[in-house]
Amino acid sequence: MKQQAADILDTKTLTVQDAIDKYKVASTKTWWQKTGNYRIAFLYLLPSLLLFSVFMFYPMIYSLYLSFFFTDAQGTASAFVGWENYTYLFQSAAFRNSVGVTLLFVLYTVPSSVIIALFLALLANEKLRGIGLYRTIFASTLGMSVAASAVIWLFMFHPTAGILNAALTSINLPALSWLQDSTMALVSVAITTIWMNTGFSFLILLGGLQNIDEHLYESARIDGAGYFYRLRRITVPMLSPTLFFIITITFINSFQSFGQVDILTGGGPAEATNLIIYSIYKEAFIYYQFGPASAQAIILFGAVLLLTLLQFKFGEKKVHYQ
Amino acid sequence: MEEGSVKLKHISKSYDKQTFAVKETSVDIQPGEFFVLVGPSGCGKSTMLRMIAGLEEITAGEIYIHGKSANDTPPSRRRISMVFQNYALYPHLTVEENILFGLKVRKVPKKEQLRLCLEATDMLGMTEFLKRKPRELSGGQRQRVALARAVVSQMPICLMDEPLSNLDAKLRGQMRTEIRQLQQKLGITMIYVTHDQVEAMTMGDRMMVLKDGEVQQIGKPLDIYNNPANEFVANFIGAPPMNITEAEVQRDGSLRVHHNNSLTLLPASSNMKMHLGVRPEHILLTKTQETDWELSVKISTVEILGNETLLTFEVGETLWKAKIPGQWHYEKGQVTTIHINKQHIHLFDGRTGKMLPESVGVARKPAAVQGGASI
Amino acid sequence: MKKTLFFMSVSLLTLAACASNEEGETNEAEAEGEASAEEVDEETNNEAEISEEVVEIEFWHGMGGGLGDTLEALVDDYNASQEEFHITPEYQGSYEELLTQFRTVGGTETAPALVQMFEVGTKYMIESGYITPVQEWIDKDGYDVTQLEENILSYYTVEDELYSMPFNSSTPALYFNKDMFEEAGLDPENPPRTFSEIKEAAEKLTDEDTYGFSMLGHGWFFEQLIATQSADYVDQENGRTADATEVLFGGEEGLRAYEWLNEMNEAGTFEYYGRDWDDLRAAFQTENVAMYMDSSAGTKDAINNAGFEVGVSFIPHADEIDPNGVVIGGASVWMGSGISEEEQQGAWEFMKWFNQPEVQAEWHVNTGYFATHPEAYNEPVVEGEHEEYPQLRVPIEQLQATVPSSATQGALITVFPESREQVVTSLEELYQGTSPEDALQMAVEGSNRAIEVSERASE
Amino acid sequence: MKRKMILYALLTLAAFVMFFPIMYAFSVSFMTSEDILSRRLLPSSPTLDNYRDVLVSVPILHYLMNSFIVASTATLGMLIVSALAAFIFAFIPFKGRQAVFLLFISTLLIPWEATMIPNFFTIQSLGWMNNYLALTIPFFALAFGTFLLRQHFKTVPQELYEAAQVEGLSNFQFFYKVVVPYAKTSFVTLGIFGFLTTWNMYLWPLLVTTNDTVRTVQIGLRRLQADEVATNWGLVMAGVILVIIPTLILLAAGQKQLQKGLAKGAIK
Repeated sequence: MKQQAADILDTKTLTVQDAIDKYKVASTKTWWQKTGNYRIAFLYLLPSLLLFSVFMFYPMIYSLYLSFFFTDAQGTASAFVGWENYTYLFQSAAFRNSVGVTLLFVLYTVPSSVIIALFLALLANEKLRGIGLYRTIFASTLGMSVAASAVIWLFMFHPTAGILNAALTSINLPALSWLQDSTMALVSVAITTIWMNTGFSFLILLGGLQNIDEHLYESARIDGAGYFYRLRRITVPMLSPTLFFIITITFINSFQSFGQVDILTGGGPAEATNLIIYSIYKEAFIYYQFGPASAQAIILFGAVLLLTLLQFKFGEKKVHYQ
Repeated sequence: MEEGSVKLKHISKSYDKQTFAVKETSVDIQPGEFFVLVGPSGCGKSTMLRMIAGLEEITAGEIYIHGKSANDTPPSRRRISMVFQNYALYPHLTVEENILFGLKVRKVPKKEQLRLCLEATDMLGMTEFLKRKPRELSGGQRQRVALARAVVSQMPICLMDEPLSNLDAKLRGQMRTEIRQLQQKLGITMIYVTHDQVEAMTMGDRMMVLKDGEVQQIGKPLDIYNNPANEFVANFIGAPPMNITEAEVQRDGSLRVHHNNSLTLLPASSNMKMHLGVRPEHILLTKTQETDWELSVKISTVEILGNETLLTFEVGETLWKAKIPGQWHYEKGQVTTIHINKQHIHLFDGRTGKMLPESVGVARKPAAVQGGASI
Repeated sequence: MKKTLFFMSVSLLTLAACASNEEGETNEAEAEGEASAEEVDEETNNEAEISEEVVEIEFWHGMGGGLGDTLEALVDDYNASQEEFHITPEYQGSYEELLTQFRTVGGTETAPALVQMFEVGTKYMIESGYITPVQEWIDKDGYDVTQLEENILSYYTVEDELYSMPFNSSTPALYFNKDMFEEAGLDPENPPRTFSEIKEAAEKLTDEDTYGFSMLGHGWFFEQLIATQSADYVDQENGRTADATEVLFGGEEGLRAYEWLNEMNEAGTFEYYGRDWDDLRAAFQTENVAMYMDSSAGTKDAINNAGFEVGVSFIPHADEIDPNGVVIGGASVWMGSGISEEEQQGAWEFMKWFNQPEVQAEWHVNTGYFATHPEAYNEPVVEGEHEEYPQLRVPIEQLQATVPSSATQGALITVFPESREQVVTSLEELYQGTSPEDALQMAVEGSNRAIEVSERASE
Repeated sequence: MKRKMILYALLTLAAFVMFFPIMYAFSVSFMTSEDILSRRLLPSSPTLDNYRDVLVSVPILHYLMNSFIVASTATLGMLIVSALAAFIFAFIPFKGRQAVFLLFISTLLIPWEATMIPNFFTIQSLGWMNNYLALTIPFFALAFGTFLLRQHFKTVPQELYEAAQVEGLSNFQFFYKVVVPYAKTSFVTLGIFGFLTTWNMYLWPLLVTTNDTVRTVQIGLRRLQADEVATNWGLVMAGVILVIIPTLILLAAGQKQLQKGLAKGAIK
């Protein structure tokens, strides 16, 4: 017995490669058996892959292809123009405007959406009677379609019949051109978007808050930490994965806001709300210029991809996972 | 056929092709044997169990189950059952459904299923809980369900991965006995993973001590206890662990521990580095006929446990522990003399940690005490 | 919350059920009149069961709201009037979406036999190859097309061939608040006509909460301001002799319009209410705007909804040039190609039926669109209506006074939708402070680029 | 006590602001056009005319039915397809799995509008115009759903998977006998979410339908707005209320589930 132990200790210098060379047993599994996982993975992923290929990847590739062409009235690529669609875009003031507007829109909507939702979630996380009702109300916009929401706001923004201007004039403030003034229009669309986003963000943040261990607060309270100290030192760090998720999703959604722009402003006035996504839609479905539209779509995809990657690279570092 | 046997031949496992998770292990486990894999966490014992179960691929080497090569046999065809550390009960199924889950998959006839289920739950005293969901059970009850599931499967080999680690100490003691009895009653081969040396000592027919993926020693619990192959095993098996101190080798081959009396042991060459080990229960406070070596030490702590007293004292740089029957009152800092029988001294090679085979029993020269004095 | 919502929904659904029952009863009682689309479907099925010979004809349209209802009622009338054909109206969204829809299904099985198309889609439709010019059926059938309103026909006639059948035609007109005119000391019976007259009147009408004049953010109105100056929108005789190569609205005529709007905007007598028809109308109704330009189709609504006397007049024109009239707007109905002769026959029959004076009289009265058949105006129902709403006559007079020319015939360009967008955007820039020259130039460049791209794409 | 008062005040204020547009739309839907023009907050004499008119002018019940069919089918399909993919990402390791997963996630970044043109052609060439297929199939594969379910599946203890292997379950048996029941809540969550999203689709249904047979309720809403003649806001709001009520009820009923399930998916 002791002898055996000694033998084993003598093999101290054995490397993995040595062990494999010396004792590796040729597998009797057939190729078919070895690829079992691949096959099952392929089988299970097939529906998704197929659908993604047909409805996501193929269109993107097709868009890429179209972006080097002009298209005729039937929408088929008819004249190869090389990089012209791209160079034209970069020279075009309208496109630069769209980019600027989009960035501004993201800036308007993302932080405020998240902050408002966080505020509501903090409020609704208190243990009070009837809190369920408040939660349902705060979450309600998740159940609102873009079409319905935008139509309601469209009417509220109505220059003369709208309730917002009625409220303003009733307290002797001048009526606003919510959707007709260049600077105001983007703000108005942003308000609508924030309102629409709130329900979803609120629900997720509330869920995140409820997952935070109650003991953390108890021990902080014993230490005498005040509400805002706890908020800063416990809630926000513990909520950071949820916040990160919400920021990413809101960010992507913000880039893709379409319905509310279509219904509220149609990209106007003076292209002040012509977000890239809307500009793509107009170029493609109103002007029927699929080439330039596709070029914009490709640029948008690239930009969102880049920004999201950057966000993951820099944002995720600050995230505190449990 | 060797139904119920497991044979490992030069088994190695590496996840990254650089380091071993399990290194070159060979062992024969006999049918009906209770075999324990023991070692500290990360030593590769679970990996080995999972290789036996077929849940991990084997990097090199061969495995034979029931006498047949099983390297490529999927878990379900190895005719084994397995009990997991967290019991792996399906939370959405009742106790009964959990127990019968495997049988249903194997399309065992309904009547047979019920019979086996009742038999198993009867054996484990779980019959009244059949309709409950796992979350309505206590830890011990869940453990029993997991056992029952293994029992009904009627597999000749049962693998257990730290099944008792989530239970409290008292329950653990009870379950140890039950599992052991169950295994003997069913006559199945049991391969049992634990980090708890007490379980290993009390339950196993044989055990394998592992460290860093390498086998340290294989053998019957008492053999290993009495003849640990190296310092690690000596230290790991037994509680409190064996006291080990560096010993100075004098020119004449005798040993000295921290300016204390030297001890003549032969043969030992003067250029050798040596470690000396003695189990706590082999330290006596009074000189007897048996004892033939004494050391003067300073008490640092006294723990009176009722039926025995744990003394800690400084021996050179290291702290030794002694387990003395009865209740003893000492002051901290008090100097006293301890007595040891040389037969109980283990010597280890200071470089490799290997036990020096001749250390015990060979150099048993009577009362080879030189110089020094008692208190 | 749940309870409230539940209650709300239950009450609404019950209500819904009641409402449709009620409707069902009235329908049975009256045997005709407005039927809900569901009932149309039922009818379709029933008829299909009764006789296999009924030819099913799809009719795509872009009329939402009340107009859609009127249109469907009209189609029901036709279906009830004969047994050979059955027209199914299908709403396809706005005109733009309708065009998109048709573009993509054109030439396929899903394509409809009849499709309504707004005037700026005309050029596209002609070139698409997915339509049969109605001229073919006019010739085949010996239909006397000259009986229809000439000024409407002219828009849809290219190289002496009529491509589509006039359907809902309108022109813009000037609408003004007579009460405010009186308060401001203006003569409501003698409204301003020229740019400068409007400007002066607007000044007088403007006060704290009222602006003198406004114009919708829609290219159509600008086009009228050009046309009435007898200027073409694009070259090649407004694109009617050959494919247009560049726009011409950037000349002095266009600049006059831009400057005129700019002056009023700077003087604070003009307010922009955006691109939504409804916003501007509401501003007029609530007396925030005293004068504005609107489609003749909205005349009756404007009068009915106003709490004051509404005056209607000809559109403004530049002082330097006598007015040449207006370009027709709205939409026409096209016949799809690649469908069976039988279906085309049915489509053609419907077109003929639709242009009968009696039908047109109903249509005109119910919608405010022009009657395509002048005799319709002599129908008693119309005369009664005109008696009640004398303002309805003004757009008709304006149309009939239009001087025929390439300018008032209207432009034909494929990229019209894009050009319109360019014009509206540049007008919005103008209202935000860009100089008229620069703003106009933007629209010209944008439109020319669009024409160039489309030209190169079709080479 | 004081703290409670402040909290209730804040909650009520926030609830008022959040819910105002919906309540206002509700109020307007009972107004006559005079009320609307005079910018009243509440109807002076509540009328049901608007609702009656909506039901008469647009086959809204038929649309509601279609929406229901479309949303349920799309949700069910999405659950199945996403669950299959999520199962692989959570349990079946293979070389390149991470890359495939990233590929899935990257589809989140593709703006739907940007792919609409080719998709439209695809639908057409498949002959799916005016067919429920066009309204449901493209939404079966959903990166968000896959991601959410994967996160949930990952909470299934690895030991259950191993126990199942030992007991001889095939992967598919493990999937439907263990994983699906285990992650039941996440299915409910995703189900509600999917239902809401597909119910609310707006532009796509308009593009792929040319008649009323399969059209959904959002188009009905669109149809209530007119261009060249005045919009009847009371009518439009009545339509809005009819359209949002089913989703609001669903949301109110499933809010708790949704909140728990979504939050779990948001955290790694």
